Amino acid sequence: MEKKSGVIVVNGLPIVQAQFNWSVGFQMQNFLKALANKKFLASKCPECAYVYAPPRNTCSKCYKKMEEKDLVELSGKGMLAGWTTAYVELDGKGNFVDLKKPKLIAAVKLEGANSTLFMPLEDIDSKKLKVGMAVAIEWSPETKGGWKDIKYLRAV
Amino acid sequence: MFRNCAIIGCGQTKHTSRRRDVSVAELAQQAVQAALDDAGITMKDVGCVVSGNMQGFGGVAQPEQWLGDWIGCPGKPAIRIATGGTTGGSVGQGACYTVASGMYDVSIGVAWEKHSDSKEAGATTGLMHVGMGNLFHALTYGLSLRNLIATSAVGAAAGVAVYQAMFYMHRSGCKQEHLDMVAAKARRNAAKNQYAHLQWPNCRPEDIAKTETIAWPFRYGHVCPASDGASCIVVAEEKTAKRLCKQPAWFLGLASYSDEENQLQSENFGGVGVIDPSEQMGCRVSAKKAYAMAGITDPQKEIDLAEIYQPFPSQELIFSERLGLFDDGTAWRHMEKGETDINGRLPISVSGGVNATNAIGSSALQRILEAALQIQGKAGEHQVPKKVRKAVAHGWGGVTNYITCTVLGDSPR
Amino acid sequence: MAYLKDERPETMMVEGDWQVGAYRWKAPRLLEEFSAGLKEKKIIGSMCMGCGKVITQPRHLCGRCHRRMDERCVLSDWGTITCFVISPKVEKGKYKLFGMDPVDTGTLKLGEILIPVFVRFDGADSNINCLLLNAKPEEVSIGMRVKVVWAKEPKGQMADLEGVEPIREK
Amino acid sequence: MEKRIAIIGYAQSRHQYDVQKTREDLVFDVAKEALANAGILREELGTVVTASTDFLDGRTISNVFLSMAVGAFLKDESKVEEDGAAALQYAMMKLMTGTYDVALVEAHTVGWQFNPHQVAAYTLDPLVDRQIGLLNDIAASAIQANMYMNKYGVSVEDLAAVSVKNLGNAANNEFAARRLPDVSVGEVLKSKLYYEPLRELMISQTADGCAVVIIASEDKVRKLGVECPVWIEGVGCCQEAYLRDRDLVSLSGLKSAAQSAYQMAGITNPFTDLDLAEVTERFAHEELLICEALGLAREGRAKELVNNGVTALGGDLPVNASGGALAADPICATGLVRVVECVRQIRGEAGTHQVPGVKRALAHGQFGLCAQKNTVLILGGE
Repeated sequence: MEKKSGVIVVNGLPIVQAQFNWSVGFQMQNFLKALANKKFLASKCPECAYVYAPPRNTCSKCYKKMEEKDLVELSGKGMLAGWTTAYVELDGKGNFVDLKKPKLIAAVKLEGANSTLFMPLEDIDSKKLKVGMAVAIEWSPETKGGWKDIKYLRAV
Repeated sequence: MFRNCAIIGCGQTKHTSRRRDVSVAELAQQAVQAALDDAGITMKDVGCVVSGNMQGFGGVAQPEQWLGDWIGCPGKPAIRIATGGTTGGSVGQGACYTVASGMYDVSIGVAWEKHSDSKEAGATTGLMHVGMGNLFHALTYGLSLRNLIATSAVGAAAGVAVYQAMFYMHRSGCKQEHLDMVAAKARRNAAKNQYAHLQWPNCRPEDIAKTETIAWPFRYGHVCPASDGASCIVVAEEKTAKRLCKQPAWFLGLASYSDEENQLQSENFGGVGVIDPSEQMGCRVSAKKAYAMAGITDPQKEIDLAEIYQPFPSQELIFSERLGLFDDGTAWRHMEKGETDINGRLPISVSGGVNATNAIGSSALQRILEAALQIQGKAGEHQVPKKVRKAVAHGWGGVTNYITCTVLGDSPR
Repeated sequence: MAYLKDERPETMMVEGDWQVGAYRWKAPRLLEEFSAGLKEKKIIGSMCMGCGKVITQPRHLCGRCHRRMDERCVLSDWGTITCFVISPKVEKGKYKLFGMDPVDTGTLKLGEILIPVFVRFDGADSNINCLLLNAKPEEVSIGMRVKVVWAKEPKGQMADLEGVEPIREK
Repeated sequence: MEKRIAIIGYAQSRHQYDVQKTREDLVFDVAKEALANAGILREELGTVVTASTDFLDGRTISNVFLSMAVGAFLKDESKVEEDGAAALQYAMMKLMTGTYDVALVEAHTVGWQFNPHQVAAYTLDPLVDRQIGLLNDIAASAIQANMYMNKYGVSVEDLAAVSVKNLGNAANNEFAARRLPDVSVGEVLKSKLYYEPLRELMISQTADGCAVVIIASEDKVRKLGVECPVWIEGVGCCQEAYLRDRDLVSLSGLKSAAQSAYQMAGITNPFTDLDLAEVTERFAHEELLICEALGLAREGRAKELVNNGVTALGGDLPVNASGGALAADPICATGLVRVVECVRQIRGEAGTHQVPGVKRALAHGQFGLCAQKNTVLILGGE
């Protein structure tokens, strides 16, 4: 039998995908529901006072449990800790797509929180960005209790 | 040098088909906290975290990077081990090796699975992904769809195990009613285990026999559930273990040997050189090595209890033989006589086993955990009446070729 | 060990996906050889020159000897059933594949009973799975001798091996 | 260390994107070569540890069809879903228990199969960052790079200089995928911009690759009469908190991993005690962060190492003489490739990129967004 060399490429069927629905747990549920009222919740560890935004039920520094009573409301204002301008984005299927209009992604420390959040940043010239700049959450016109309620961050 | 180490704390969550009250991170955390509380230590005392699950089922790649914050990873050495069905067993052994090597004094091994996070029942797409490359490959060469559906879909969840059961029944003379007996035993035992999923107090083989046949010889009553749950063990070196725990469960021997793929296919749709998937050479070798390490010469006499990974009842029979607990082809006779019951001579899967509770990534760790509980005398309602000195915990996975075998004892090596 | 159960009511869910269909793989040309053989009504296997095992469908390395299996050989189209499963009667909606019902597409007939078998073809050290044709469920047994049922006009594809049927005394 | 472990054999594939080999062949060839390099038979192996991940390999239980290719038939085997360096550490622990005396460590990734940056996006917190849908490893690292540059006044040219050094080094390394001997800072800064300031040539080159290392316990090394064993003198690993709750600008996890490795190896001044370092820098700025965390430079000063040629091929302490991950990044294998490169240097088998007189080298592997998990190994010759 003659042996051929090389390999063949096997492509997947694009229609096949695995779908998931992740339970969020009670702290995240409180958080997501509060977004409907334009409130941004965080949780403060009763032991070490580290403030997690969004809230969670366990402190990763001292492993103390955090309950509803440990929820704190943040002002929705914050400080820019870092940023990047995205010229491409992933399409969810593993391809980088060039963006016609570059997007800004901000790392923000919300007032009163220790965690850094990664959010879209809009309405600002990327050349004017500075570490420590004040930013605030711009809410969607309609808030329904989900991540979409936060439209983006804007400069104050 | 193998430094003596032991399980000093065990934690597991309640297993059900939907743990919607918690996120997967919180689920894993519950088990870790329970284990730490059981051992009487805090996260500060833990030197190393070994974790694992099957990531395709939860839809999060490398989940320990995110939920590590819940299970104690930050600032610590953390190893993620995942070997399919044996994940839990490999995690348990990993936790043992980290301590036995002298690198760390206390380690935790944690494994979890949250099937309900997947939209499909039993996370079928994730599971199919084992051979999806092969399947798409074969389809381009005109694989007969009739053949494909007949061989894989007809078996449904039982697909891989049904052929194995047929091979076993043919060579041992075991009948379908014996499978009913094993399944009934698992559900009966599970009713005594508050953490188990499919509980059926006083379940009789006749009850199982009334359920519909899905593919002969399997009935619905034989099949394991898909559970949400997590389990965790705390492993400590000798001095710490003796200080913290009245009766630690010592690691005596461990092995995880691999045979050739057992289920018809290798990568890219090639054949495999295993005719009989119930032969399980990997299990024979693992058992042999683990017993040798534990100084066990006659497992039939020296092993007091076995926790076997048996998603399907036939596997409890097959693996109890391959683990050397019974002569080949005789396990069902011993089971028939009640020797493997909770109060029998050699109790097997008294927790109800995987047949009653199957959170895949965590299942094999649960076997180790349950064996440890029996040695520690802490199993509660399903504690066996006799003193357990040496117990063997088994894990099974891959394309039916991976085995983990762990021997625990009531005194150090 | 503390008993933990659902401590709180169900919480909401958020969604996401994993695009498993967007992956691609590379495969050797072994199935090509195998299918080409089927066109000539030949079952091709690969032989390990270390341990002498013959594997079909062909595979290109032997794990036992940790060496390549470059030799090919042709197997007999007679074989032995090593294992079988009898399906319940085919119903609608039971065996969906990629969202399609094989009963609707005509792949399976309503009410038919399928008998998938493992066959060890003479000369091989491995099983092939296929359907047992022209046989009643009650007459199937392990160890039964069978021969290949070829497609009427083999096209050089996997489906050319339609299945096996019992060898009957003439 | 109670029981000494040495590397006795190694092999790596020629890393490149879209290599014309199946995954099985890729692994088999390298495993076979490593066994030959160690001068042992498969039968002498005690245990096998592999490293790969299901999401990268496009298979659930990604190791399941590879056990035969890697030589694990009827062997003790396990798989870590980590970088290869972590697999080496796990295998080493197995040997330290005395249960086995020879281990084979294998790591591979076929980056061609699916965009690894998309896989990195799948590792995000599914409840928060994956819902927001902005991040992936490049975006997160770009933010990290910006923070670092702002904090310490590092310019984008300083980052480009890292790429120039590593890609230039890679030109001498036949195994590397991206080999650009005469690339200039200007060219790096003209390459395609992904996320400001990270450009194509500052982002690691995704590759298909495999690396295998064979290790043995001291007794076995003596018994086999290995000519030039490379001893693992120190090892350390550490995971950091998730992206949101860590200081991105200093790699505290790597510092802690390096500390334990240095302590184990008895290193007090890494700059003078080490002759060479091979680090996994997925992005140009990471090499600077890594050098600082390893204690080779003060915080924010690592750019001086590059600009003054200290870490260049002929410098006092060459870093990534092989070209590093910027030149070839077969994700899971990258850390193990670093180990292989260190071994080649110590044994004097590195060919055209050989650094003279390497006695002690450091290999670093990382996994996760912005180097969340780090493994550090100190390797030394006889």
